[in-house]
Amino acid sequence: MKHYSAFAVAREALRYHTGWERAWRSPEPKKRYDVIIVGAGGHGLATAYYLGKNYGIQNVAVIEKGWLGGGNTGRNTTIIRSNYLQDPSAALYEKARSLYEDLSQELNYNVMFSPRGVMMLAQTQHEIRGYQRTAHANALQGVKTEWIGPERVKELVPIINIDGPRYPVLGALWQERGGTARHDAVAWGYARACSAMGMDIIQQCEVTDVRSENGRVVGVDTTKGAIDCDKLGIVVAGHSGQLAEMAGFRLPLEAIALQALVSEPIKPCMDVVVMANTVHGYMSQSDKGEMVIGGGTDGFNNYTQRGSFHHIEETVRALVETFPMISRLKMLRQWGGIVDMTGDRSPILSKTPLGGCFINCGWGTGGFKAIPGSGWGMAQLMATGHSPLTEAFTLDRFKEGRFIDESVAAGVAH
Amino acid sequence: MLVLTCPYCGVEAEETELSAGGEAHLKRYGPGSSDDEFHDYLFMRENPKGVHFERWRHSNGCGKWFHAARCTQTLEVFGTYSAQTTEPPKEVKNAISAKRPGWSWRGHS
Amino acid sequence: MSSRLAKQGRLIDRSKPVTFSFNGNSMQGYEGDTLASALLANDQMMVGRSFKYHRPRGVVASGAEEPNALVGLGQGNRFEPNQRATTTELFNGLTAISQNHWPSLEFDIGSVNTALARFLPAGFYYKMFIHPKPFWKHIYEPFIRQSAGLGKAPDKDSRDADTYEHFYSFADVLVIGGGIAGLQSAKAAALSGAKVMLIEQTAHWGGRTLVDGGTVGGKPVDKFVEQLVSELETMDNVTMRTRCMGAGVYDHGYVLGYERLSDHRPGTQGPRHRLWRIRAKQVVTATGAIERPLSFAGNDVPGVMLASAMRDYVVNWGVTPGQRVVIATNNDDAYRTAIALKQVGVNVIRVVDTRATAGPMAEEVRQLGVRVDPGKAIAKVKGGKRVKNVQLCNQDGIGGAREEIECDAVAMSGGWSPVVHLWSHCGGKLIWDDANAYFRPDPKRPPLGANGDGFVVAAGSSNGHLSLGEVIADAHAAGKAAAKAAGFKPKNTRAPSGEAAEEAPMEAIWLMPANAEVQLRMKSWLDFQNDVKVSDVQLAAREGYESVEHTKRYTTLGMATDQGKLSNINGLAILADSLDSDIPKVGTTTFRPPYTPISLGAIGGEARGEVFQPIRRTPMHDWHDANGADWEPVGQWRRPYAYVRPGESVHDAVNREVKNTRDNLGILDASTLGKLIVKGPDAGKFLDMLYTNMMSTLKVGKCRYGLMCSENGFLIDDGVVARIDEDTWLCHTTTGGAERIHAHMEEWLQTEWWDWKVYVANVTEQYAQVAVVGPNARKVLEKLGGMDVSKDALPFMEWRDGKIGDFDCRAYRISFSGELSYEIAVPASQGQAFWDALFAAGQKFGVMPYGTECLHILRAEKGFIMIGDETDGTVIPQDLGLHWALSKKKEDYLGKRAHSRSHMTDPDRWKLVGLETVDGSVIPDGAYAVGEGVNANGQRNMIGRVTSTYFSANLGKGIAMGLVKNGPDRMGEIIEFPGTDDKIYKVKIVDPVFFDKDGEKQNV
Amino acid sequence: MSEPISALNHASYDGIAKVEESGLQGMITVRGNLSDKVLAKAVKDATGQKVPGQREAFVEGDTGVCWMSPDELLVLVPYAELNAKLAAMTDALSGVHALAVNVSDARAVFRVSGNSAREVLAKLAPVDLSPEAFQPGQIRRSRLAQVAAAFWMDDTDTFRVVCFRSAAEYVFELLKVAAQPGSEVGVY
Repeated sequence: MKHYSAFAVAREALRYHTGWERAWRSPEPKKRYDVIIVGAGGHGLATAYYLGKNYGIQNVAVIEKGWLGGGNTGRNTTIIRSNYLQDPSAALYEKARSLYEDLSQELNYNVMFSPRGVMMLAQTQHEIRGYQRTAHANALQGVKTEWIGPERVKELVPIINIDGPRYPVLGALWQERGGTARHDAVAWGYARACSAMGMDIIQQCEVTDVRSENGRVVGVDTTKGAIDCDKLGIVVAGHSGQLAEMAGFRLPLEAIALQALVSEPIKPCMDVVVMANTVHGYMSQSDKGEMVIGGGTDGFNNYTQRGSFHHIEETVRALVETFPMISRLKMLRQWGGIVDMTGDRSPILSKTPLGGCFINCGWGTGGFKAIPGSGWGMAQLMATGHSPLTEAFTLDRFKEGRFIDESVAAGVAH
Repeated sequence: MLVLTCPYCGVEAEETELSAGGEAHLKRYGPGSSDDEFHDYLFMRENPKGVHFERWRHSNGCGKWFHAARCTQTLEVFGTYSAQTTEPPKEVKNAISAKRPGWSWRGHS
Repeated sequence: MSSRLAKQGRLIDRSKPVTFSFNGNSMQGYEGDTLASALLANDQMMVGRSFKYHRPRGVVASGAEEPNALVGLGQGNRFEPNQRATTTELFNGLTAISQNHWPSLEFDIGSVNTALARFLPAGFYYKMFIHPKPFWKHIYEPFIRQSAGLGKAPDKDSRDADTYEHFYSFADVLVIGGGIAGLQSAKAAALSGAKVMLIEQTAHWGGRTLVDGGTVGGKPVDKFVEQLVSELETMDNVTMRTRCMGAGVYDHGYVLGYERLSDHRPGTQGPRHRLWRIRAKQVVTATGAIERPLSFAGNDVPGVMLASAMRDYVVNWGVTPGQRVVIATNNDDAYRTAIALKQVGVNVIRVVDTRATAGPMAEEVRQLGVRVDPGKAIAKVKGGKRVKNVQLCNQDGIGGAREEIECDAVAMSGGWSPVVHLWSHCGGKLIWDDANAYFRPDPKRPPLGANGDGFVVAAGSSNGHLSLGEVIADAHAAGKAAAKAAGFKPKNTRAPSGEAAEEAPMEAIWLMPANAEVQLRMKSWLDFQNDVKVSDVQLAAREGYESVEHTKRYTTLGMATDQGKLSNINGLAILADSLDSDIPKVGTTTFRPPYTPISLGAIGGEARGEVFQPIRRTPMHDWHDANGADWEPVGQWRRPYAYVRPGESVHDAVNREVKNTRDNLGILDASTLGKLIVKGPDAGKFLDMLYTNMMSTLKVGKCRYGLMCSENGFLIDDGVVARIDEDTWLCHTTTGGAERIHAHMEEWLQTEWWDWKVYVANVTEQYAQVAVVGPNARKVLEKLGGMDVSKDALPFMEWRDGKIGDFDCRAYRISFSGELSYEIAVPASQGQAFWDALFAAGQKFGVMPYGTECLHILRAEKGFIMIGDETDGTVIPQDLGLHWALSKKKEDYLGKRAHSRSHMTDPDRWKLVGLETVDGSVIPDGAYAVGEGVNANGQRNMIGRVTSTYFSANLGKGIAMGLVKNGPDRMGEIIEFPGTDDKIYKVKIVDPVFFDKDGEKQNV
Repeated sequence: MSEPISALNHASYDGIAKVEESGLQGMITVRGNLSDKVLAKAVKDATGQKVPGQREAFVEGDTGVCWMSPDELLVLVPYAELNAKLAAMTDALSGVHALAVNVSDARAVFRVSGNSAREVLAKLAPVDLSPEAFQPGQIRRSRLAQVAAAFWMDDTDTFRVVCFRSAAEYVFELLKVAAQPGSEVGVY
């Protein structure tokens, strides 16, 4: 793998950038791998990467139906934070956030992690109590967050209207080291690093069946032929149910649309990520200058990657009310993604009824921020059979009534 | 932005008058049921790519719950019908069969 | 130089000069000008800077596809960044500033990036700024962030001076685009009797046909259009709107129309934008086509323009972008520009046509004295802020042996692309047309509507028909087809025949010259705004970013404010070529709404300020407001948190209210509590299923506190239920619960137990309800007179109908405070009068109103739980010691089965206890109790948490409730709660009832 | 008994349409089997009207009856006669499974009138309000922006709008914005 650096760019510039090699190879599948990961999104690629890096398992294929990073990894609002309430969530997301801190150096690929700070506004007494609760929990979980008052909110976000007529801003939960990253680059960086370890990333290859013998997975059938494996990881947000069915089990999931939009780019005016959960909207400014805006999910089962416009309306009016100066900005583009929702809105990272087969799904609206932590935990689970990061997120928790509910402290899962 | 015809008040209601209520025709399991039955009743949804039977409430309207048969991939609506039934009526099933030959759901087709 | 011509300009009114300013310079234009045409008339060739390299940029197009001429428009509360000059109608006093430069448009420090361009190829930032790590955080990242953006941000404190609105509209056939195709489609559809709506994004009907000419039905096309418009205007079933863009097509025939009402006359009465929410049975997209640029070195220099745009400026606005013009083309259409220019006396120096033999129109142009060079190409345009000269070469070469020609403008035409955006938004698919080198709608795969059939029909050039005759015929057929699909019988009419000059086939040319060497490719722009060049797409392909989405994202091709309207097809072609693949195989990126950007204000509509969201008000709302209420939002309601007197803090007020209610008399507006009537022969059975305890056995005249769980076992609501008569119950819910619980009841009645005879009605707002609380509660009611409220006549947990004073009321003897307490419900229309009467009568008993915080403290002193405090969606009744409210007799109720799951019967669940600090201080809200050590993830082990914590003025110390592991078995133990204030709170586990443990105060 | 006061006490506004809070209106929610003869007689006795069919509204002044759902009616009576009418209805319905309850004070009622009245409503409700689609004699339950509402037409230029009392101020403000001068749409 050719090392990326300013020097390398300068050297290549002199020869008109003719010397750059492929970021990842484009191999044909081998007959057999130790591990097959289905799904070359951020989570799948990160799982493969940490299998290789932490456990030396490098005979790995990552199989992708479309193009790598082409699912929700490439269509989210790029927020990274770990100010979750419940212990298992806080552990997982903080692991991810801390890995993001060094990810560019680790992968030698600039994922542009920008720890500009994430702020969750409290606009009711109930939210104040919820976020103070989160701040207390975070302190014990090793997650650095703090409760800040409205003056500090205004100082950090000069464009905010803290005394709107409907919901004045009463304070906020502030995570200084939360922020954003370049979503595509996360997938690309992991893919390049996986490929450099000798792993095969096989794009345009659809899994058509999962093969098993005596209750254990032995391989998959694909549009590029049959491939054998010892272990199989299914990491295909939006299509998990279909893959699970091939593997002979069912998942407690529903697929629904989540929408987002960006404004036209303007000069920097908002240096942090702001989430306003009472009014259902959140906003940050991208490195291109676009205001990146997200809101709630649609209500019905949907596989179209198109949402209903009234959700965009609800989000936009909330943000215009919160940041009145954006009223004359224009929406440049809106889009939707399909997210898997579980019964408690928390993900599933788990063994499955099929031996050797593991599942990572149900990230709902908040998967991007978890990518490195999820990959780390899944790799540990798949390599050793146990991971403290994933142990609460098992498939059987719904049967036991053991939920991981983040909505309790006025929090949301974005 | 869907439009569904409320079978109770006859209005072609757009989505903002409606509330989605998830999968229809669930059988309730109460005390005495097994853990698996109860788990499946609460959490295990069909989540199909294709024909879906689902519940809606005309909440900004007549307030009634009704059922819809809808394709989750094209959003085509095959029909709406009363919520006071444990299975889709024949005309709805026929409408689906006409559009999705070979379709079946829990033994219905 | 660009200048105003002495003649021409069908859209401007030369008798009405208009004054405007650009970067502070006063300029003149005419009514009917766009800002772009007026700038060109004033020789303002350079109008902005590009995004990445800060290259000088000039007007390149004449409509919605413009990527370069973006300005900051207006001032103060009407300032708007990134407005396209080409679609901005000129008005007197317009002020515009150019974008993305510092300190000025002419001298821009950022243009150093141009010099460094070679070092800043596509995706350079993924490869740089990685080491050393601290530099990223402190230097690189802040710098990149500060270099971001295009237009100036509005002032942080600006408040939009305008208003916006929505409008719901319904049509059988919606026709989008008011060019000749749209007009003809609308007519064909309307003749069937269908209700037709026709919308056009510009201020004018007729589209570009009026520039290009031709005849329809033997008439000159302008006469034809004029007649067509007036015909449509007289049809009752046709609605026509100009300045109304089809912004997006959504599922089930939903279309957004973006109408700009006052952008061309700011400050006039009424809304600025109106967002139409149109529901159409069928949609005809007659959205035209957009000309493609050609990719040659220097194609981004100001003065290089689309050939069609150049002719628009001449014909529509009487402006020529140059005096000496070179035209480069791969098709016949660009010859129209040569003719238009020649007709107004502009010197067309040369037409270079990539085709080996030029078509019939070349001959016409030659007749006008213009030299036409077939097989030739532009190797390079030279010039910085405006075109100085061009170097010509052979098309089939690498760009050698150049001929240099001086000129000041270049017109380019790479062929046309149908505008397929609206067709594609909702899933319409495209097919590649090799002959014309464009994607057009695939009529076999249209977007599907609610009935599963296609609901969009493309018409005219947006359907791939580029000649006038075909456009008219196709549009006519499309209008008829749409009417038919909408359920109407189209009239059996034929399209009029249209005729225009015959054209030879175009040639697909994606790079000029065909084998341009790398130095040229690095200067051949694809995306003008985002600075993406041919070499960038080639680099992306080489590095493995092979999918069209990868290439887009890696290079930012097509991600600018024009969303690739000019660049996408050219970029795709370069990518396909680099991959040795075909364009249709490479595919397109996804078309997403809106077609061009629409204001966030318009999306929000009327919902701003006071009507941002509903505020629900009780009948006594105004009184509270006038008497110091510190408001707390509770759902959509607002309730007084406390009534603050002059000189008091909120905290002081709460303590005063708490003391006074226990010592004298407090009154609380409890009108927001939900009140649901449940009636019918099966009502008792129904309530037994809904509540965890038994409601069917409640006697008429009595009240019972009840709990409700979800089917998943968690507490969702609580409240007092009163039995009104044999088959009628009245259920109180929490403030937030009225609508939710009403819906919950209806859901079970309608979808599960539909054969049960029960009716429910929500009567919450019929009543104003006042809690009269404290030792003097009975006295004040007795002073008002009326019903007997004595201990014997109205015992605890009973209710009576009657009169208090003059007021018809229902009085409940219930208490959420442990005090002697009544809740009195009167008709809402008399709520304020009743409150006034109570307040007046209560004066001698020390009456004070109290708010929600006092309510909370009083209940916490008594150990009563509060839904939303002690519960959070994860708490079951067993956690709260509420076993007494879980009926053992009932076989079933909602939540019962759930409670038997293993985690819910786990003895280690955290349970409710009282908590008090050893030093009397108040435990911080939300604090957790810690146990020994850390868990496997390194987190401190937690053993409990605070659910409610207050200062009790009555007890003079902090009191709290919380959930603690094995808590009820650990009475008297001291546990630790670390605060976020770095203090460790030592807390004793105690009984949750802190005050009047024997309940003597309410039992009087 | 003190003087009852409606939600906004006859507030009014003049824009492209006239918006008035119409004061107190007696209203009874009736739930039951709408094809039941006993119920039909009770409705007839209270209002002089027959039971309306799906989405029909038979209203004259402050008396009438509106179809709300397959098992719900809204009976309108003069406010002063409410108690007597409700008592009579309750009495008449005592033998059947039905519910009649006073909701007069739980609601607010507005009149929106003038040439642009249809357009004012069409800015706020996702309903086809063209004359071809909506006429006097019909009722529509829907929403006005963010709250539930029902409306019918008294004549070709006049709507009566019913919403929850607590939302009266919001609805009044909404109608004012929608009726602001210069905002005529010009389609109805």
